[in-house]
Amino acid sequence: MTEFVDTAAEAVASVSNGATVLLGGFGNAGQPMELIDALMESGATDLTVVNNNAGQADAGLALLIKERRVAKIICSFPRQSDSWHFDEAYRAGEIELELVPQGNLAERLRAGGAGIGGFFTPTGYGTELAAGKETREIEGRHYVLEAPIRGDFALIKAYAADPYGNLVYRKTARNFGPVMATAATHTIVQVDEVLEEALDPEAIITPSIYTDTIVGIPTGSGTKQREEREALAAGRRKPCLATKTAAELAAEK
Amino acid sequence: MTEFVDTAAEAVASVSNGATVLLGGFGNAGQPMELIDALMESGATDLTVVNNNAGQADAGLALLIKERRVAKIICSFPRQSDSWHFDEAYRAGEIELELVPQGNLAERLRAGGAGIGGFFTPTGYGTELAAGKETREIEGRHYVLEAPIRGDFALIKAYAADPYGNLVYRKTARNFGPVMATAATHTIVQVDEVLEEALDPEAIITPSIYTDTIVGIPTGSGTKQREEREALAAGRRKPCLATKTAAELAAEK
Amino acid sequence: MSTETFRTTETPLTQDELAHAIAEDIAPGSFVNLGIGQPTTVSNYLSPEKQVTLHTENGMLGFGPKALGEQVDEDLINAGKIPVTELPGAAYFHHADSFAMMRGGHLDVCVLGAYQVSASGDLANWSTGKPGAIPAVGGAMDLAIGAKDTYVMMDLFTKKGDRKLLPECTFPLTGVGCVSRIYADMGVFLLDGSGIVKVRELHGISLEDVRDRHPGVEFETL
Amino acid sequence: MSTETFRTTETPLTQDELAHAIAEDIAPGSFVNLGIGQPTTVSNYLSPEKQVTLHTENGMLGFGPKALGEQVDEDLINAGKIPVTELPGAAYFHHADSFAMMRGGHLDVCVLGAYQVSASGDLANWSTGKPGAIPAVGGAMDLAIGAKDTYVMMDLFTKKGDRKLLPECTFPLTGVGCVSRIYADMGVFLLDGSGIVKVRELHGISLEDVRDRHPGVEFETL
Repeated sequence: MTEFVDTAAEAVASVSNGATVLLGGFGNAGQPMELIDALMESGATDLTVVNNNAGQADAGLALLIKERRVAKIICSFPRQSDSWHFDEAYRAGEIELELVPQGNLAERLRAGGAGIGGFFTPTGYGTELAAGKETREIEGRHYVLEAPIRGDFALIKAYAADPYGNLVYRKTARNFGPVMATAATHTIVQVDEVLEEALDPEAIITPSIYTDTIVGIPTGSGTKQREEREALAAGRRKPCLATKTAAELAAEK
Repeated sequence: MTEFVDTAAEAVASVSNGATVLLGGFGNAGQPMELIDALMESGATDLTVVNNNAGQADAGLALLIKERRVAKIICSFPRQSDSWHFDEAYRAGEIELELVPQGNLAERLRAGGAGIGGFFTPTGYGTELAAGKETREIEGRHYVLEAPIRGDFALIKAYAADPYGNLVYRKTARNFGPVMATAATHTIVQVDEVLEEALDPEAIITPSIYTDTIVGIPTGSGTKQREEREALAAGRRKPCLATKTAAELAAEK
Repeated sequence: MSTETFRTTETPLTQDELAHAIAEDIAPGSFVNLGIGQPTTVSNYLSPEKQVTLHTENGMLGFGPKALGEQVDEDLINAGKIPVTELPGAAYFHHADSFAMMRGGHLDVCVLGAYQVSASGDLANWSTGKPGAIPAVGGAMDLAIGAKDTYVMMDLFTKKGDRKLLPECTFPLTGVGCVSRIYADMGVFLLDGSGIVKVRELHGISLEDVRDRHPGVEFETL
Repeated sequence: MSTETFRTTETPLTQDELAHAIAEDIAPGSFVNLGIGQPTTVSNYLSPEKQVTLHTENGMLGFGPKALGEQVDEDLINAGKIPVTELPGAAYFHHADSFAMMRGGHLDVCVLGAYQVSASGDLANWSTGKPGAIPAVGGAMDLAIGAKDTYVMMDLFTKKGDRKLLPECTFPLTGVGCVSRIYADMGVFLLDGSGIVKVRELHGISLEDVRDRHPGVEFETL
């Protein structure tokens, strides 16, 4: 049954040393920044972290890495212009890196949540990221066997939760959230809005069975969503809607 | 690009002899009855059909089987009280049956649509439906290797399509539709409503990339959906909402 | 929750009493799949306060009782193809997601009927292996292995008096080592994969009789 | 659609001309993924009448140009983490569904940059294999194998004058035999896995020079 808590600190209180933690987000979209900050405060260490990246600048995951609280990271794209804390830890040999193509990362998490023991993927075949892995030719195409990933905890950001614990997301902030929610023993969610009514059963992205702990934390997502809602209610176009095509914009230059 | 046609006959006109056809539906819910009737009329034969069942009574798939137009069926539950046409064809050795546990059927279709070459599933391990299949112990659990299923065509029923070819479904009529849409080279959809506006991008279940041919055919689903919409608009409860719990109903007896 | 001490009554449980007993053992807030047929009756004893959510493998969490009158909607059915109702908080999803939910071990309890169960928890409930019969498996094999706990609801003996709890199943298997509890008219038995059957309750039968009628099966009381 | 006959011009194509040429070759109604960087500029030449739908692997079909002013929404970004806009008919989905769409071969065209391409269509675009460099692959390997056609957009030679089309890639591979066309400043080359490179267009270079500067690679004109 989903529990609702009041603070990010309470939400992450059960994350223990040595845990495998799935962190949602792609860039800033869908990144559970306030939960990660609380995890930082909690002191949990020796973590294995699964995330698309390996932290940026001086915030969130980057700080966890800076403090050497992450023993291992499983990700697709650690190196960025502002990934200096990861870069330093990696060069010092103080963090283990498992580099996984982004789609294999998503599919391994999906397999973890779906009870699949392993799957043959064409992605990465013949590359050094498949070195040492079992391969197989199936109907003329080459595949690599990949294993599921499961987490003890998932920390994700959704847009809204209903009182039953069902979730909806917002635009491309959805990204890894729904998959990670299925792949963790304990899924912790920060949402901009905790609703008083049930969500439309047809539009739910993450059913309540996958959510364990939810905390409401207003962020910029809420501001934008209210703007969008007001615009639509007033019969105006969505603010994020394109007004011109790329071709038109290019022609203007 | 998705094409919109006016009749079920046009929609299925391209289904050729010998094709593998994925048929949506679980019971009557989501069954593309009018498309199947049109397929019957089209004369296409020597088909391999993938469906959860093997036809019921004297309609739809059962008639295709009666006329010996189905050379092989891949399904989970052929035997029903009213599956007499399948029963007769099967006993006469005039239809090939591949029996697949329902969840493996769904996952094999999903793998077909997702470019997965094969996957290890725990379902069926140690049973006669896994006889002769590759097995593997992974982290203490036993799995069977299953292969993807793809179709030349999928015939499915959704609730509504927008002008771009995106789909939403209705309640448990969703079932196999979204998965089959991903697993076929050519996906043919019957919908109750062809909308004039774009669907909410957050609520789309099948994106337009998976739909090839759409035909609008009003059915009982549309009637129920309009009733539901009117009830909600008038501030009444949804007609399908439970008024009492099973425990309350049982206590009344 | 069950109190795990050995209990007995003089008479076998009725089907309703059995359904009630299973419902009592389902923890509040659980996500549960009730198999087609007799297991469905368990829902009659799940009080709303327990907030148990029912899953149906054709793509829904949070369905309510059988639909009546204007509630009937042919797009809203359970796995037994019976029209059901929707409860607030319900969610719909497609077949692959539904079985991923099951296979991934996210359901707390699944209650199934059985032809036979072995002492080590093997289940046979989809086929009696009769030659010439047309096979049909549906979701049985997925359900068998798809919950944290798989409970079997059955009579301890067939109408002909044959035992259904065996050293090894003789009918084709549905799943291997998957059953954790048997709720039978004559008793409740806990299976842990060791092959030793723990007897939690007996109803209208003595432990001695249970042992006599199940040669080759080892029983222990709690 | 391209007319498949051999063509030449006197001067190499500019980057904009190259983007235009690729856009011209994308069929109306296509679903397309444009890689980060230079390939993104192809969208500047996709006229709305063509109804080409753009996919971004972080979970969206139907995004529009870069967001400006009040359009900017940090929850709406492309794979390059640039804020973009939404077009009518757009759809959002999660990461596993997004990559399933790609891996399952549902995209018509993917346009990528490259460090190197081999005559048999191997692609190297994620790592130069420099010792001590921190590796990062992102979606490169998924994109490489994830469309019906993978087009590479690149200069034919590096700034230092090294060739990028080789008998075999020397940098770590992104994908094997996955590239079907190279759109380069100096020409358009079709690869079919045979190892023989079909030359469709040459710009500012002669066929003889192409052959001279690519020892070990076999070229044929269309």
